[in-house]
Amino acid sequence: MKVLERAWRATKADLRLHVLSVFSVAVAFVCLAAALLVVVNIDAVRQRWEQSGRASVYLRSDATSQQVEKVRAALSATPGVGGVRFVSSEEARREVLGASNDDVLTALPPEAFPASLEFELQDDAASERIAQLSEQLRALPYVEAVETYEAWGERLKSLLSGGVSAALLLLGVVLLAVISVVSSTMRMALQRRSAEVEVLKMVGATDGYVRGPFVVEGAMQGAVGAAAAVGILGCIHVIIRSSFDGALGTLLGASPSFLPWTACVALVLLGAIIGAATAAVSLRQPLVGETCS
Amino acid sequence: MKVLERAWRATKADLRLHVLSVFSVAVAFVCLAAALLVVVNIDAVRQRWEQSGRASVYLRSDATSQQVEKVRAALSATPGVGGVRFVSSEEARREVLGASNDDVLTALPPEAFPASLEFELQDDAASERIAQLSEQLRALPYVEAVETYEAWGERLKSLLSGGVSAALLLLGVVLLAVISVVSSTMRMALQRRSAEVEVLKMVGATDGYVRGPFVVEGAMQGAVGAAAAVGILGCIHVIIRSSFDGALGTLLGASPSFLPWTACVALVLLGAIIGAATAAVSLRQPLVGETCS
Amino acid sequence: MNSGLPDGSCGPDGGHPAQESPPGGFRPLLRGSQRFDPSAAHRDILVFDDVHKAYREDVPVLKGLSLEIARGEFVFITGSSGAGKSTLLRLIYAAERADQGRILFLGRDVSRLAPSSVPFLRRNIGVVFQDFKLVPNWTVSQNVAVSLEVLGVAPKVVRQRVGEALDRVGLAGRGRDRAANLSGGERQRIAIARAIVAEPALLLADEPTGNLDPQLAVDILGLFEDIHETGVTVLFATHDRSLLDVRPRRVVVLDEGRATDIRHGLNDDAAVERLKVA
Amino acid sequence: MNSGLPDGSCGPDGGHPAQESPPGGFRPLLRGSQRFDPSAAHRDILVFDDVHKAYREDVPVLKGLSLEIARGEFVFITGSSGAGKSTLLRLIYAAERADQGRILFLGRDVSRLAPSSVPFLRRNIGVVFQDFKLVPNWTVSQNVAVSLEVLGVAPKVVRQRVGEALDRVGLAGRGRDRAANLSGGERQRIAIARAIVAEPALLLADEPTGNLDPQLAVDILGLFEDIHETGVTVLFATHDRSLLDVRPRRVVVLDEGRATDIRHGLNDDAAVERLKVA
Ligand SMILES: Nc1ncnc2c1ncn2[C@@H]1O[C@H](COP(=O)(O)OP(=O)(O)OP(=O)(O)O)[C@@H](O)[C@H]1O
Ligand SMILES: Nc1ncnc2c1ncn2[C@@H]1O[C@H](COP(=O)(O)OP(=O)(O)OP(=O)(O)O)[C@@H](O)[C@H]1O
Ligand SMILES: [Mg+2]
Ligand SMILES: [Mg+2]
Repeated sequence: MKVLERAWRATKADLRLHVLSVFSVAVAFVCLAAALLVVVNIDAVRQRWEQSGRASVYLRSDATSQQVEKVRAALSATPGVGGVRFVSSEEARREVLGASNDDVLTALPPEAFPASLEFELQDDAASERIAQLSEQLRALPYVEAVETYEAWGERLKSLLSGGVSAALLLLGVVLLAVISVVSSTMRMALQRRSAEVEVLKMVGATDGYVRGPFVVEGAMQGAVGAAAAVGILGCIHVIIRSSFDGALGTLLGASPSFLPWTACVALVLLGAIIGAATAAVSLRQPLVGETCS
Repeated sequence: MKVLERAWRATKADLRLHVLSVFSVAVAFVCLAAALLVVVNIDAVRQRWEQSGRASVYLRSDATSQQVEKVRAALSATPGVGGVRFVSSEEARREVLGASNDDVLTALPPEAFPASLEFELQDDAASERIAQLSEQLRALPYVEAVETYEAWGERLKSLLSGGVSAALLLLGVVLLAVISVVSSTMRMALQRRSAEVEVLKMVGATDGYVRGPFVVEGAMQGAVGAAAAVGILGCIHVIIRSSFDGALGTLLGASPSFLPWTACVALVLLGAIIGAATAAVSLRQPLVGETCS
Repeated sequence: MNSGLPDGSCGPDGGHPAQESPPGGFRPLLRGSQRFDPSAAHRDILVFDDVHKAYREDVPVLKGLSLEIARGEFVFITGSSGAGKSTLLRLIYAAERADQGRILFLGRDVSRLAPSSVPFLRRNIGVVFQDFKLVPNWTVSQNVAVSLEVLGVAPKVVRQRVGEALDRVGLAGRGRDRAANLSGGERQRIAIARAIVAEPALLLADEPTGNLDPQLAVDILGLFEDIHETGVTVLFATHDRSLLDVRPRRVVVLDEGRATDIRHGLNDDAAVERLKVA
Repeated sequence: MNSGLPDGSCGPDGGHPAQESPPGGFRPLLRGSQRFDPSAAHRDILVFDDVHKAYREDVPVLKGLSLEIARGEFVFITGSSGAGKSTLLRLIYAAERADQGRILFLGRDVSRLAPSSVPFLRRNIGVVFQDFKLVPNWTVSQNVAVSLEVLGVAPKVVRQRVGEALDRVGLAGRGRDRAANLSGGERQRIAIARAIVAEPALLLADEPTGNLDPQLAVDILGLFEDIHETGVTVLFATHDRSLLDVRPRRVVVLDEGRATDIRHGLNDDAAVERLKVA
C-alpha cells in the first residue's frame, strides 16, 4: 500500500530517531513483561501447592515402623484425608536434591531430610481437622513436625495478588510511558518533516493523507518496542534459568516458565495499538492550522 | 558564561528531545547502579560472615547440660578456637525472629531453632581442624549438625565475583548505550538546528563556538540521566526496604544498604564526562565540510 | 455556487484530470462545466469584499480591500515590499483567515470553509510560493510530483506529466537532482512546475521571476500566458516593472491596505505616478 | 600576502571593530592597513586564476574563469540562471572548493585554506545569500546580531549596531518579530543587515533585490554604494537590468563558465547584445 511505502521511506530517513524511540518503548515494556512473568510464575507455584492440597507429618529419625504405622492408621481414619504415603529419609533427600550437584545441598546431613508421612486433604474441612489433629500429633515423641502448608499457601496468594496489582500499576505506567515517548517522537518527526508536511498541505493533501505514515510509524514503534522487550526478557529468562536452575527449581518446586505466546502476541498488539493511537492523537492539533515555514 | 546560556536556550527549545534522551540515559544508568547496589550488599554480607569467622554446633533438644558442657570443653581445648558460647533454643528463636511479626516464622515449632554452641575460628588452620572435628562431633548422639559456614562463605565469594564481573560488563554496556543515545540525540539536535548552525558557520563562527553548546548539552544529559537513575534506584531501594525489611534482614543478616554517596557522585560525573565526550566526537564530522540548506 | 447548477454538471472534460471530492468536501465548478452554463464564463471566479486582515492589532495589512476577478482573467498584482501581496494570495488558498469581510472563490466563502474542506479548495489552486516551499532533500521530480500524488493519480501518468512540466520550465533532465543542489532560479522553476502540473483552475504566482534573468523571466511569463490561454485564471504578484510593460494586462496596485485597479497595463499615467511613489 | 608587509601593520583603525585572529588563523590585511602601504590600495583584493568547478563531472559550471577585482571596486556580476554566479561567490567564502586554479583573497589562496582558518576568512566577508539563510524562529534582531556575536563583541555594542543596521534597511522597529513572520522583501533586508552590520572588508550580495520593489531596490543599491564609499569592495550578483543601468559600474558577465568584463556599465553595445543572448 502507498501509505506503508511512505512510512517506510520516512522511517529510513529518520532511523536514528526511531531507534531511540523503540529503545525507550522497549524499556517500558520490559518492566511490564517482567511483572507479568513474575505473576505467571508465582501463580504456577501457588497452583502446585493448592492442587496438591497436601500435608506432611515429619517423623523423627528414631521412630520405629510400628509407630509410623500407628500414625498412618490414625490419619487414614480421619475423614477427608486420603492417599497417606510414607516417604523415607532417603526418598526425601533424593526428591529435594534431584540431579543437583550443589555442594552445599549435598553436604547437608541426613537429619535435614527427615522421613515423613504425606497425605492429601480432600476438602477445606479436612485441613481444619488436621490443624486440630496436629496438636495431638506433635505431642507424640516420634513426630518432629506437622506441616499443612496452609500458611505458605496463604502467603503465596497474598504475594500473587501483590504481583497482580503491581503488574496492573505497571501497565498504567507503561501506557503513560509509551504514550509520552511515541507522542514526543511523532512530534519530533513532524517537526523534522515540517517542510514536507507544509508542502503536502499546500498542494491539497487531506489530513488523513498527511497523517497516515505517522500513524503507521507510531504503530511500528510500539510493536517493535514491545517485541524487543519480549525478546530481551526471553534472553534474560534463558540466562537465569541456565545459571540458577538448581537453586530456583528447589525453591519453587518447578523450573520457571516463560510468558505464554498469547501474552507475547498481546503485548506486541498492545504496543502497536497504543503507538498508532498516540500518533494519531498527537498529530491532530498542529495540522488544523497552518504550519509556519 | 555565554556558552551555558546558549546551551540552556537550545535545551529549552528542544526540551522534548532532551527529555527522551535523558530518560534513555537514565535507564542505562539504572542498570549499572542496580548492579553496583547488589555488589555492595553482597559484599557487606560476605564481610559479616567472614569477619565473624564463626561456627556452630547444633545440639539436639534432648541434649543434657552435661553433654553440652562436654562438647564445650572439647571445643575450647581445640587450638585456634575461642569465645565458645551456648545459645539456647529460646535465644536462637529470638535472634532469628527479631522484631518480626511474620506469621509463618513465628508459627515455626521450637525444633526449628535448636540450641547450639557458637564459637570463633581464629585462623584458617582452625577451620580445617574443625572440619576434622566435625566428623567426631556429628557422631555424638546429642549433636544434630555442625555448621562452619565455610561452604556458604565460598558461595558468597563466588556470587560476589560474579556480581562484580556483571557490574563491569554492565559498565561496558552502559557506556555503549549512553554513547549511542547521546550521539543520536546530538546529531538529531544538530539536524534540527541545521539552519542555525549553517548561519553560524557562514558568519565566521569557529567550530568550537558552534560545538560548545552541544557539548554542554551532552554533558547535561549524561549528568541528569545518571542523577535520575540514582534517584530512581533510591526510591526503589526505600520501597523494597520498607516492605520486605523483615524477610530480607533475616536473610542477609543486615538490612540492605544503599550506594555510598561517593559512588553516586562518581556515577553523575561519569555521565557528564561520557555525554560531553560523545557530543564533542559525534559533531566532529559534519562541521568540517559545509552543511547543506 | 451550488444553487445555479445541478451537481451533475461538474463532470471533468477531456483535457483535465478528474479531481474527485468526497461528499462534504469543497466542490467548485471546474472549467469543464462552463459549456453547460454560458453565463458562468463571465461570472467572477474570485471576489474580495471589504476584507480586513491584521497580523498584529495595531498594524493592519489589508484595510477594507475589495476586488473582483473574472473567470479567465490574467491579473498582475503589485505594490511595495510589505504591502500585503503575499497576504492577499494566502487568504485565497486559506493559509490565513480574513479578520473581516468575505472572499468568494467560485461563490463560496473560503474564510468560512471547514478545515476539512480546505484541501479540496487547494486542489483547484496552483501556487508558486515566494519562498518556493520545496522539500530540499527530495529530488526535483518528487517535488513536482507531489501535486499529482495527493490527487491519487496513477504513477505512470504522474511520471509523464512531471516530465512535461519540467520540460516547460526548462529543467528537462534535472529530475533526479536533489532540490537543494539547484541554483536559485532553478528552484524557482521547480516551484512553477509544481504549481502548473496539476492543471488547476486558478494559478497564483507570488514573485515567480525574482530569481530569474530577464530573458528567462519573459519566457516564464510566456508560459503563464500559454496556461492562461487554456482558460486558467492567473494572479501574478510581481515587483518587476519590465514584466508589467511586456503585455498590457490588468494591473492591481496594493497600497495602504486597499487595491487600486489599473486596466490595460501601465498606459494610465496617473497609475504610473502612483506606482513610482509606492 | 605576508611577504610585502610586516605583521605589525595589521592594526585596526578607528572606525572598525578589532577582529582578532588567533595564531595560525586567517590574517588578512584589513582596510586600516592601507595607510601604511599606499600601493596596497591598488592591489587586487580578489583574483580568480583559471578556476574550474564542476558539481558533476559531465556538467562543469566554471571552465577556466579568470577575474581580478581591485581593492575598493564595485562590481556587478550577471549572467543567466544557472550560469554560476552563486557558485563564484560560494568559492570566495570557501563554502565550495575549486577543482582547479587559484582564488586569491588578499594574496591568500582560499581554496587551499585549512578548515580551521575558514571562519577567520569569513569574518572579513559579509554575504547576502540568495536564499537569505535566516533562522526562522529567531527574531529579526537575533538574526542580525549573530554576525557580531561570533566576533565576541560586547552585548551593548551589538544592540546599538544592530539597531543602526536595521534602520539602514528600513526595518527599524521590527527587531522583536520572528523572522518567519516577515514578508519576502523584509526577509531579504534582514539578510542585508546581517551582511553589513560587522563592516566587512568585502561584501558579497547574491541577488539582494530579487524580492524588493523597484524603489526599494534602488534604495538598497544606494545603501551598498554608501558602504562602498567607505572603502569596502562590493560584488553584486543580479539579474535586474534596471539596476545595472542606474549607475555606470564595472559589469562582469558569466557565460559558458567564463567571465567577460564590461567596464563602465552597459554603455558597451556589444556587451548589451551579449547580455540579451545569454
Ligand atoms: N505571519 C505573520 N505574522 C506577523 N506579521 C506578518 C506575517 N506575515 C506577514 N506579516 C507582515 O504583514 C505585512 C505584509 O506582508 P506580505 O508578506 O503580505 O507582504 P508582501 O506584499 O508580500 O511583501 P514582499 O513584496 O516583501 O513579499 C508585512 O509587514 C509583514 O511583516
Ligand atoms: N550543490 C550543488 N550540487 C550540484 N549541482 C549544483 C550545486 N549547486 C549548484 N549546482 C548547479 O550548478 C549550476 C550553477 O549554479 P549557481 O547556483 O551558481 O547558478 P546561478 O548563476 O547562481 O543561477 P541563479 O541565477 O539561478 O541563481 C546550476 O545548474 C546548478 O544546478
Ligand atoms: Mg510577498
Ligand atoms: Mg544563484
